[in-house]
Amino acid sequence: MDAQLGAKVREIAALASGAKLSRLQWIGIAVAIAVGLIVPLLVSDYRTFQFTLVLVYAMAVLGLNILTGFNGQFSLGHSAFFAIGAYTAAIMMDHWEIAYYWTLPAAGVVCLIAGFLFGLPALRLEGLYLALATFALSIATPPLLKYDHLSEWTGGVQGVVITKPDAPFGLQISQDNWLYYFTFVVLLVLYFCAWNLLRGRTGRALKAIRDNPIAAQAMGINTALYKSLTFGVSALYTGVAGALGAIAIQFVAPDSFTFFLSVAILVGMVIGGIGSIPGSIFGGIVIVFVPNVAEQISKAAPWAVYGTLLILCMYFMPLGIWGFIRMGYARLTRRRKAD
Amino acid sequence: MEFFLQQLFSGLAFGGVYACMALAVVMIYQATDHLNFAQGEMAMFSTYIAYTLISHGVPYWWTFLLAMAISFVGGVMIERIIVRPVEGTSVLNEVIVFIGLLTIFNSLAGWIWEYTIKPFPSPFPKDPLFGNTFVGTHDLGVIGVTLVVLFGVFLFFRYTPIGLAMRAAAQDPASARLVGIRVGWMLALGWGLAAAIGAVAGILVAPIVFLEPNMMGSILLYGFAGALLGGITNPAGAVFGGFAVGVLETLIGAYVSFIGSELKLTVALVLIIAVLVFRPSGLFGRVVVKRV
Amino acid sequence: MMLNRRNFAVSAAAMAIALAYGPAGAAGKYDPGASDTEIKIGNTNPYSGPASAYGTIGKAIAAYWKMVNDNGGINGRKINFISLDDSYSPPKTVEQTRKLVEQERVLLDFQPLGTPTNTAIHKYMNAKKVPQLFVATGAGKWGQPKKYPWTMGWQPAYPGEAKIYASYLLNNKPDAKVAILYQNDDYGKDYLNGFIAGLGAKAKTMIVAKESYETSDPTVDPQVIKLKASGADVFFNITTPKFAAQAIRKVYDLGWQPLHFLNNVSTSVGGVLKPAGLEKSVGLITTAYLKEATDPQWANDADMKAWNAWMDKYLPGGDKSSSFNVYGYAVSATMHEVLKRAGDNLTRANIMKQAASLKGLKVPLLLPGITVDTSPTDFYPIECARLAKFDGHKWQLVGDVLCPKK
Amino acid sequence: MALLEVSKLEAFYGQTQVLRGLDFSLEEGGITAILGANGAGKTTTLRALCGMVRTRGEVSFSGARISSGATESIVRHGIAHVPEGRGTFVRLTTEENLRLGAYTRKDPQAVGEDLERVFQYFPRLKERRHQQAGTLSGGEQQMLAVGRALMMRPRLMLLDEPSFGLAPNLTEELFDILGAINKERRVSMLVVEQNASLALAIADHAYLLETGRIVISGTAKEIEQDETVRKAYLGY
Repeated sequence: MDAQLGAKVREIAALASGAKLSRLQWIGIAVAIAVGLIVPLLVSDYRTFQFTLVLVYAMAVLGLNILTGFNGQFSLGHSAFFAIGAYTAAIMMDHWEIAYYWTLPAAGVVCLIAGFLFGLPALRLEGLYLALATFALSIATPPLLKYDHLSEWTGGVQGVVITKPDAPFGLQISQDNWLYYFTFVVLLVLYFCAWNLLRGRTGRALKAIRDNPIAAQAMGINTALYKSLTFGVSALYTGVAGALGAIAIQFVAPDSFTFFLSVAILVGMVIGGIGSIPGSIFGGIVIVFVPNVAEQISKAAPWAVYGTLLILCMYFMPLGIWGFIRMGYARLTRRRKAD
Repeated sequence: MEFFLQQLFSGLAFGGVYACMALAVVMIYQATDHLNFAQGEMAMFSTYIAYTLISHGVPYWWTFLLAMAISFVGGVMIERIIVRPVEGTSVLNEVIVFIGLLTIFNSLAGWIWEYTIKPFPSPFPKDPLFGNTFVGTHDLGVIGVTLVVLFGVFLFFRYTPIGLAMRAAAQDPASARLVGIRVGWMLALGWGLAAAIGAVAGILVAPIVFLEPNMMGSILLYGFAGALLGGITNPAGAVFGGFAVGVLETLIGAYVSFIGSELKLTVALVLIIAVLVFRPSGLFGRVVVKRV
Repeated sequence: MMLNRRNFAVSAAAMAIALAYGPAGAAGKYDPGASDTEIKIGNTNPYSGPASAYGTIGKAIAAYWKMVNDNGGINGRKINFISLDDSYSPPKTVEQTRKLVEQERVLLDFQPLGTPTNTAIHKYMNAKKVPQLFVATGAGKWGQPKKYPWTMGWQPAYPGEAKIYASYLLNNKPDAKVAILYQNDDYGKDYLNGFIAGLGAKAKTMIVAKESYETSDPTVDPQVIKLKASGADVFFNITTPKFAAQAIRKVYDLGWQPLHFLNNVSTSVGGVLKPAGLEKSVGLITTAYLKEATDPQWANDADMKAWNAWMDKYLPGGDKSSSFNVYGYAVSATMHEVLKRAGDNLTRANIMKQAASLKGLKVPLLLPGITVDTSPTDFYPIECARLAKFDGHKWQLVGDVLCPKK
Repeated sequence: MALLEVSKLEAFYGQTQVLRGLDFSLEEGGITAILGANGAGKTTTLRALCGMVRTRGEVSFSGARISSGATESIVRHGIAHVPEGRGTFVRLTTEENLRLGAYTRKDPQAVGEDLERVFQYFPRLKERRHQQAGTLSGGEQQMLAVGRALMMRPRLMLLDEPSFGLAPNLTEELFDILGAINKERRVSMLVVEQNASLALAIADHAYLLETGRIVISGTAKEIEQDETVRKAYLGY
């Protein structure tokens, strides 16, 4: 036991040193940003809109990833935080006519608090029980949104229709392009924050909690606080995604935030790559495009195709798309060295 | 009083359904140490197989047994062919495969049998027993069959070497191998048994909620809740949990007026979670003391 | 797919003639999605997910256009029907509809299904000025020509139907005590509010209990028990097929014998009443505007024969007892007529103009006396219905055509 | 002919090679000890024999080739492994744990007798027969592990650090029982121990392992006399 604990501590300490980016990674990031900036110029408004959704879901997946990948907790309730973010934005824009960009920090803060509060009791729950608790959260969300006494704000069963923002400063670009760039910048900021958070002290603490809670406690990490906070931060990311999603779709309604949204975010995370920040972009792509591919293959039974695709992904890419890419790269370089 | 009894029995009747599903959940948990999200859809598919057999003139109880047998074989095959490649990779990978199975079965059933609801026969008399208005005979039948299945499961796990081996294989595969247990086959067997029990649940549920591809969706969820409430390691606890969820949900809806039907599910779930916070292994789950 | 050679030859010949004589000369006016040879029609339907039961309608509509194409199309143009899956999820509907409008460039969006899903694209379709025609929902909000000139419903609106029941009660049973079961979404609320409005001042005293359910509930039994306990003698059942069947059965099993109104959404004999038990359904009252395929009284009806032949040929194995297949056929026939009347002027504006000037149109499979009527200020194509009572075998039509008071 | 014959046994964890070609054999009815420092590969040797790690080389047991078989097939030849960490099924009762040991046997009556015999060896287990095994103390779990192995009626027992975590008097008692079992039932044993003097006291043969290789082998007496062993492992 002592030996194991020692190894763990050493491993945690080693994490601190490996936090610098290699040149290759810098190039990768630069290319990714460049591609992200150019894409809307090359494709139609409709495609741009789809890519905006990809970014939105990538953000939500990142949120879940912070929780699952770095803290070992998993949640079936992220549709609830997505919904809270979306409704925060919709109510602010519709009732108080507040500009859309102010709704993001508001949605973030509301979700941070909601997530933190939910995280407190969830602390005592592990594994399956946490799954049940979060699952209950996502099941309870649509009826709560419809609840009569809240309907003055939520629009009840009808939902809230909102208006898409125009590009500011008289920029001559379409609403879709503007929203894409706006989302893109928000995503970059959030990615940067996540990366900073996870590679620093906090990240080490989170990983320590995930890998060995007892050792982490012995090292003086306040496990309870960190776990609840992680829940909050995770909810924050998902909530901001929800707000952006609402603005892009221009409509929020209880039917948009069912349990299936939670499942989609979970699927996106696992197939994108658990615990990987770049993987969440692939998660967003999976969420938006895989159902469309399934539908194109068979209109008679699209879900059958969808399910088959999921299972095949797990067979051939057990570490997710990002893990697959990394493994492929590692194999390539090893071969080159051997030559 | 009449109102209360009607609500209570209605809750118990559905509780019986949840209990049966909870039992299948516990079964597969005992055998594989996992929750299978596709369990409900598998049960639904089994019920469609039973439906097809009945419409081809196979007598009811033969259908019942045949559907169980077919489901057993199907469950074993699914584990051996589809689930096996991801076993031991990570829990979440398996969850994704389960979700995949869920969507496949749901979609295939809709494709083969269409989505319109279909009546499914009950083996029990149509008229309520003794002309009472509290509880239908089928509902009583459900409760009865659930208890019989529970008893069977109990005997199987407690008194047969293979039942013991299945529990061992689920808990600690490495040690199980060391005493000569073929762990892979135990998992497959667990899937087969769970599929067969699921078939029973589906066949019992279908006359109440009607047969359609989505019929097991919410029932499985209540089944999970019941199983966790009662203790996922304890079949009898799970059955109790299933009944408790049914009654709790019904009575909350009936008596707490500001909650009403709108939020009864929410409140029931919150209560369950509250219980779990204070009793993390469920009401009747065994607390495992781990010595380090 | 078996291809009947003779039919193929006939339709090929028809196509050749159409190509030779059809649109030539009158060089058509076209918006995106229309051309000399083709009309592109878009649609969204839930083919996956928990609402996939409704996908039957989309499949029926596709089968209808296939028949139209086999018979030479409309004014010599083939219909290219593009139906996409939205899983009944509003965000997906927005995405798919934008694909239809911006990428596929359809002329119009026909019969997109669902209230929340249509609400999500309502504003968009009107901003883009693309017809959102004959939407597959009975919500009351689709007939606002001033605010939303590009959107139109088709079936009788839910509030209107509820008003018919309300006025029936006021006339025949003014001292009724009413219990209501409704689905907790905008479909259920539309019925509920229409009913309350129809009762007017008496609503407060007449409605003694109301209960809602969520579509995720496995059963509505507890709600029915509660409603019975209220002592009501009238039961207004606002539920979708599965829950309707449960409620009908539970009402009977409880020994409750109210005057039972069943909303039109769930009147399918094969899809609701048979599962619930025909003997338990005796005495149900509903409104009807479509013929019921399993009803023997239409056995020799020409439209019904045509429908049966169409089912056999284009939806082999399809469920003839499902009212969705009747519905899909009838609504497509309405669209068919509009496109026919639009002639070679296939602009979006002209389509809306044609759709808004249907007078006394007799669409196949509508009940005798029910017609489609629209005008530039009236975007509710079908408003009237007939009361029908279930006699244990079929819906017996009762009385005349009823229209809700405006 | 020896009961267990091992030649050129190599074992790997992932890419890392842990055993680098072991050759040894074990006589029927004998007790052989494997000594060595932490990380020398002692536990891995036992695991390799049972097919629990990736291996290369030949292992034959009573004339049959058992290398490359699956764990559950290997143990069915009559090899009982008492693993490191004891391998208790914590959610099962003591008795259920013991009965699992006899899982592969087809003679229910004899199993019942053997159960009683194990209870004779370890009366503490009888007191706790219906208790959840996870609630037993470390020493009791160690007894349970040995008892479970006995239930198989093995011809060979592989014991991984049986003294781990036990109080000295308990350890002595356990080793007395092991010795008795060896004499009474002619069960061969392969014992891995940190506590070399203890192991050498009951063993008749011993091997010293260093970084995956056998560096010294011989009878227990010879090994006990060996200079290096004495300095490094016996501490005098």
